[in-house]
Amino acid sequence: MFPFSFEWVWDMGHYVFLGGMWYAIGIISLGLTYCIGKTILDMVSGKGGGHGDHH
Amino acid sequence: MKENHSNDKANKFGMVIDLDKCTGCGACMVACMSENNVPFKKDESKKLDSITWMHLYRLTNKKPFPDTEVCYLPRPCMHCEGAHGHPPCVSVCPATATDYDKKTGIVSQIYTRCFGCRYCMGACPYHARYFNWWDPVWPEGMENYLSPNVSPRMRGVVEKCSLCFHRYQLAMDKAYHEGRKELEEHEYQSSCTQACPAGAITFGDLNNPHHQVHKMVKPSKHGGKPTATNAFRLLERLGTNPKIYYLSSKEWVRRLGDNYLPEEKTGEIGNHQPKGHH
Amino acid sequence: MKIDRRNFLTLGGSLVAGGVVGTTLSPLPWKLMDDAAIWTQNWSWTPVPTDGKVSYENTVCTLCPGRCGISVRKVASRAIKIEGRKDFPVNKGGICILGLSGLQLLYGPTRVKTPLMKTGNGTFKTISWDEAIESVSAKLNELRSSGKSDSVAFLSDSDQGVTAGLIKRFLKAYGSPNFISEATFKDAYKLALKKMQGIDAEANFDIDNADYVLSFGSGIIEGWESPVRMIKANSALKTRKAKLCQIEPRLSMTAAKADKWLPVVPGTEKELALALIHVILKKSLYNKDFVARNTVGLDKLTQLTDSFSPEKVSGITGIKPEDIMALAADFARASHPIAICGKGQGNTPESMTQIMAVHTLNTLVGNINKKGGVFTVSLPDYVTWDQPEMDETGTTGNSKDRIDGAGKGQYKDTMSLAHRLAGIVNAQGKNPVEALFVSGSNPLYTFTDSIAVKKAFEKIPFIVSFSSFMDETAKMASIILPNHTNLERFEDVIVSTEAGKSAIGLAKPVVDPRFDTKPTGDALILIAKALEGSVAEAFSWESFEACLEETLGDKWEELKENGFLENADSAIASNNKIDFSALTDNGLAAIEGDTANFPLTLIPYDSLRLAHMNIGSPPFLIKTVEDTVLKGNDILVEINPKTAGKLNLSEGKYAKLKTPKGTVNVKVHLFEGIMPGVIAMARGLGHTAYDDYLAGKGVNFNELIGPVEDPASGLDISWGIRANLTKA
Amino acid sequence: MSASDDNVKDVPSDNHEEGHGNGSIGFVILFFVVGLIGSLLTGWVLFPKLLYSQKEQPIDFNHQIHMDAVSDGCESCHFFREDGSFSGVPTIAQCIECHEEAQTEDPNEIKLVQEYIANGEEVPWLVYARQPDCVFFSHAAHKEMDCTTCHGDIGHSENLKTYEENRLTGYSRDIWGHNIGGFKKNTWDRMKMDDCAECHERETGSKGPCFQCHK
Amino acid sequence: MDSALIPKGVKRCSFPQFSIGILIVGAVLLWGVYAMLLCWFKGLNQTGMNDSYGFALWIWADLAVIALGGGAFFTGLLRYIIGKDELKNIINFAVVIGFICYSSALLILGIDVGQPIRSWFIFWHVNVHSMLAEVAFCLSIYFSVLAIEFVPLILEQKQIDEIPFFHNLAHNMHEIMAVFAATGAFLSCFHQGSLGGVAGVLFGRPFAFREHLLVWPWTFFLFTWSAAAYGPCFTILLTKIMEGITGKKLVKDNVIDLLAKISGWMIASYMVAKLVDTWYWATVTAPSKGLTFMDFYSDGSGLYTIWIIIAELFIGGIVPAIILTNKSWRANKALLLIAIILAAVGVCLNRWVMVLQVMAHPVLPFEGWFAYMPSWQEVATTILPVAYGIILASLAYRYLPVFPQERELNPVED
Repeated sequence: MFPFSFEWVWDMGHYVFLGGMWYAIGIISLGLTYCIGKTILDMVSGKGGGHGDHH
Repeated sequence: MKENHSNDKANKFGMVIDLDKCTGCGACMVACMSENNVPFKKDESKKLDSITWMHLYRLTNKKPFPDTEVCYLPRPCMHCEGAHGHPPCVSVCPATATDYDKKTGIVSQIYTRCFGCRYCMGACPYHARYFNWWDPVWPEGMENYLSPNVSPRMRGVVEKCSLCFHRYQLAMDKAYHEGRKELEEHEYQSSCTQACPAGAITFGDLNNPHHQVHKMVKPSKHGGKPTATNAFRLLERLGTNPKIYYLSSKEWVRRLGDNYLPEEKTGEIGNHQPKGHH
Repeated sequence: MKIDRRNFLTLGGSLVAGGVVGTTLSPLPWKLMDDAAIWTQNWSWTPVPTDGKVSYENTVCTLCPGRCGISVRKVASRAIKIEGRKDFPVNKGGICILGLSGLQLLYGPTRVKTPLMKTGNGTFKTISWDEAIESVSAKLNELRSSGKSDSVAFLSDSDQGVTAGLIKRFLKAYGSPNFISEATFKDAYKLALKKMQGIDAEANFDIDNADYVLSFGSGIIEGWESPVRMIKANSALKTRKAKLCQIEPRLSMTAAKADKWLPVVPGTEKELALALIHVILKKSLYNKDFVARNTVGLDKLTQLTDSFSPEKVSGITGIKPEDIMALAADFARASHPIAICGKGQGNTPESMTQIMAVHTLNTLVGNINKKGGVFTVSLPDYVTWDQPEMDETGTTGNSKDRIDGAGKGQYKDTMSLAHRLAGIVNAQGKNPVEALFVSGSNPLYTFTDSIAVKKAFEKIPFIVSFSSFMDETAKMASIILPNHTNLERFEDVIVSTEAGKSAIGLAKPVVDPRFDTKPTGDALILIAKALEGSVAEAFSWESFEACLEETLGDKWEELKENGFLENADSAIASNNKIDFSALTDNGLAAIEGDTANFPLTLIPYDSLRLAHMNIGSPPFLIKTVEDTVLKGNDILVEINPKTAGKLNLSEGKYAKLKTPKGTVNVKVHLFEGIMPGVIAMARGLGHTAYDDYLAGKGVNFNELIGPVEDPASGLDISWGIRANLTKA
Repeated sequence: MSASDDNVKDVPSDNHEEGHGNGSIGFVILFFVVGLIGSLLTGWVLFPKLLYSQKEQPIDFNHQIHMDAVSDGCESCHFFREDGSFSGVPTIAQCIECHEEAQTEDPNEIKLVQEYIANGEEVPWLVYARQPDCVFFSHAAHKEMDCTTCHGDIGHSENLKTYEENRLTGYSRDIWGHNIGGFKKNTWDRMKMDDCAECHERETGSKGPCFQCHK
Repeated sequence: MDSALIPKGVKRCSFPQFSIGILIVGAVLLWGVYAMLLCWFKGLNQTGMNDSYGFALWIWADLAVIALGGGAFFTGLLRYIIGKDELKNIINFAVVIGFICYSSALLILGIDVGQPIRSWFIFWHVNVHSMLAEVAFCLSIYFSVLAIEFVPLILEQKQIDEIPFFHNLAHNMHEIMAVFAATGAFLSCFHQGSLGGVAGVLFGRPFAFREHLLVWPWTFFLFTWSAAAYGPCFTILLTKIMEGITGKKLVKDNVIDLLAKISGWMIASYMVAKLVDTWYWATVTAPSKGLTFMDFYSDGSGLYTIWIIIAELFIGGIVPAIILTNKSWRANKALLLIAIILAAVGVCLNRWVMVLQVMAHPVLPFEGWFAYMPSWQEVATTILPVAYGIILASLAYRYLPVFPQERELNPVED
């Protein structure tokens, strides 16, 4: 799973498979961080609070 | 994986089992159980949850009396090589609890790594893999005979024949101690081979032309298909490329070694390239 | 800042958040996750075998009469594996399934750990060896002083070796003629040699070098004679492309591996043998030179077999006349043909007619005391003690008749008739057995009509068992004086090997005794010493080991060192001629039951995967038993699909099996390899004693049959019984 | 986390500079830091103390004295058997060779002689380097190596350290290493599979097949 | 009693009525939990599995719920990536179903393995060549995507929505939902496929084995395609069931029709591929292993005979495909219902044969067909997710604005 775990080998299988995995995890974490971060910023800057429509 | 074990020569340990000699006496099964700390339960008559690394199949020609014939077939783990070292079970294991050792040709099973998903059992067409449905329990006192060379398994993991790999480890220990790096043919023999009263099992390095096993079946360079008459392997057509060879003088026995379409002749099929992927 | 609910939540939340972040950054969760996994890898209830120095100790396996050399692998003081000994002349490295399982017997839960005495309520209590010896000797003294020394009987599995010698000597000095040993087909063959040639010799079959083996139901690869040696011999046959013809009603493994299987109506093997003789004589296929020089009574033989034409015998045996003729020709024309008998593992005697016919076949082809033939051998006899001094009681006691009627009249050459024990005790009138000693034998399980045997044992007031295990007989004993197991004791054995050779082997302790047990020899010496008069004097040895050492003399050191001592060719080159006229036809040795009520014939079959003699199968053996033999606790009975069809029975279904001796519930297994009209059942199941891995599984075949005496020898030659199988 | 977010909702109404005042942000940070430090301390300091039980060796063995007395170094007592297996911790039979009778007044030696040698009992040594049952380690295959590479310089120690046993796994602490984070400075600081692999990969070009070290 | 929690403008049954329903299902849930604990503490000997049936009922249930839960990713894909805007009216429910299905799948896997405490080895010590590893990785990551998709719906709960932070968070999450949906679709394609790959790579099992394209056997693509095709049918089916239970119309017909149409064409195209695959397997792959097509359908017990492939391909495949692709037929309520039920059964049957028939078929010529009968513990633990799903779906429906069109379709008169 990690380059420092026992089974890790620097080969194509690992690049592709685990690359895909880390890519997905990365997108999801970035997305979540963005949402939470933006919400906090919105709150701090007082933009939030309204019951705006979000659909 | 880097496979260059410096200047080590690759062995390919395997067996040749002469079905004409095998008497079905069961000694190989028990030799294996007692060598490898295989547990037992009060009821072992449900054969599908009974752990027997070495299993004896009873084959019949299905002809009515008095033309009936019966033949026993001992079945250890086939230690398939597949194509380029990819046996059916190894590549499916998600947690790398089993691997194919290119130095010895042995398919391992690491009980402490296995977490019991049983995918390998589904992958093995020989039913050579067994699951520990129960905690192993020895009646009081009997744990005294357990061998320290093979660790007893816990409930919830898969186990199978290791070709008595610990015997290789111990033999290598001795060799190292004596400053050698190679083993003599007799130094590493599996427990079943050693016990078989009929001498039906021969064990050795299929890569070594001086070893009995090689002389008996003359494995081809490509895929290891036996070139000796009467020799066959189980389910060769699947491309599992097993290292257990069988000898039988009986056509019906040899034909039961693989699946054949009605019009196909025994032994003529099977030059397919071993299957396998990744 | 006020602590209101919202603040509390806010600050508490911050604290928790900090805690979560900190915990994630600490080793705690990760190490615990790892350790939890490691915990599952080292569950405390999964044993961890201790390591240590590895050593190998050689001994001889005495679990069956096969007597293989074994090498016990030890780690420190624990025995962890039994392997075959490569340089032992019997097995040459191979080992059988029972021998391999020996450690389960040694370390198993069925061991008798100390001397035990039966209490009033039928349970056992632990007693010391002193108390045990005291009780036994008190009883023996009492019987002896009241002039009933001959009411003591001793049942032993064997009459060879030092322990058997001590038993015989003990009875002699004590004053009882009743040394009873169990007979096998080899004892019957011995008797046949006595009758035909007037020699005291054992037969040794050199299958190893034969090129044509004609087997009348002998399970060559199923435990006949010495199992490993025979399996090796069978492999040698295959390598040499020698032929094996198997004659029996069921496709046994031997039949399956044979070059030819001739299914024969069970019980008609001797007619077939006589027909073969008929053909050989008629077609002059016999070895004229050998017959002229070594035999007498050829004319009588011709006369006897005259009526056994292939056509006639074909009707009895179910084998085609042309097959009989071809068989006779194949047999006679082979260069090293050998005919053998003794069904299955050969643990049951055969009729004199059958054995003599087989020996006649061997004689006609001139293959006596020749490579690949039958050797008549004298086994080494080193038990050459001086006769014990006898007091009056001893002399009187020995002059009495044996309770089993052996050794006199028509059975003067027969050593013992163990199967009669139950009948004698159960007969009306006074029970002649006041005390019974049982060593190496489990009659409650192994004797035919085991229900009657149990009834008889209940009537015997004093039973002493020397069993290492709590077997059926030990459970019935008044006192148990547990023997060491085979891996804890010395035991001398005599083994025959190929080409008529024999050897003495010595089993020796490879582990320290686990429990407070003693070798039977030691127990006997102690009992003798506690008895009055001449009995004690006859046992001057300090211990069994000392006795062995003295008896084996100059062989002792080498035996102890090497484990065996090979004799030279010990075949008897007797000048006595083989008298064919000894061979008579006693007619059909009938089996019990009428055909109207019992339309089927039930026969047993033997397998190496089930021990059926004095040792119960250890768990490893039971594990290898196929589910077509035992399923759960149910035994399966083999039946031909055709017969099953007529009886409306189907695979795996329950059925009721009835014989004149008893009725049991079984399951049905359809098997094409069994003759229609015949059904077969595995021997070795149906134990009521031993551990949960064996007790209560299946049915004991011996419960379903009774003894059938051979008129010529008196021995129990029962090989089956008539039976009925109905849908349950 | 949701609770701390709750706080954010107050911001628009309070709208103060970060810090004191009614000080909620400051308090939030303070509590967060307290939680953080508390859990860090728990994880790094308290946890290892709870995880391991402390056991004293039956006899405080002095390797240094023995090393001085023997001629063959470690192998004088920790030797290879003829079959190539490694004897490991000496048995009482080996001790008897020199200590049939006490040679000194040392209480440890007296204990050895009186409690163990006299009764023929093995000393229940606690083995720091004991690997779990699933591991096969061939000393013979590694005999070119220096003992200290894996075992450290125990050969010159004068006392036996306290044996620490992982309460959950039963392993000796030396397998995971003294550092709870698993960090190591020396080759002998840890004996986990990764440490074997590190050296194997360097020396043989491969971590090796599973069966090389497992049984 | 719980009116403060119920979304505005909709009517819900009384709290006691709701509680009784939940309690009844809860009892079933507890039964399942009990069986689950038995499996964990006593081990897998509690099951009817054996060494020939290493995969059994659970793994089928696992594959089946994942296939049925495929509606979530595919509807998400259609809604957020392809831009089928109407589907916003059913996407919430699709996400709830997906969440239930995937959490159930993970729970089942947690019970199914012999050493659950070590199951993290699948990640840490991963063998990247194993299809099961691919399944585990994508499954668990996709599950987190589903959770993320579920969160905004929860945040829109009346009381939670009051809190500005959550209101904003939900808003922000909606903003970038397309990113999550795309990631989810990517992950789903792989793990649905890998589940097919699990069977397809078994070259020792001629019944399961399929020829490969690069590293993927054909079953890889077939599984992904079939999950996308059949998953929406299950979403529709559950919507219909929900409508039946509540006695309300919850989603407008045009939405259902659109989803049904897409599903129909997907099934149709899948059937073409599946039939080609079956044909190739039966005439090329199997004979090369010495086996005829009928060898795979000759189970003496009658379970695995030719009917099963007819049921799977024709009754569960072609029939729904025909109905759903035909505008007037799918407009017929009864026919639509039949089609979606047959489709759900069809995909479950496909997963069944790809797990259980694989195990049942003897590969060694001297072995017979293997039989297996699940124990009650297996049945209970398989029903457990159903009970859990009913409870979660009920709670979601009661307290969350799952169906945006509900207010419009069922105006509440105050």
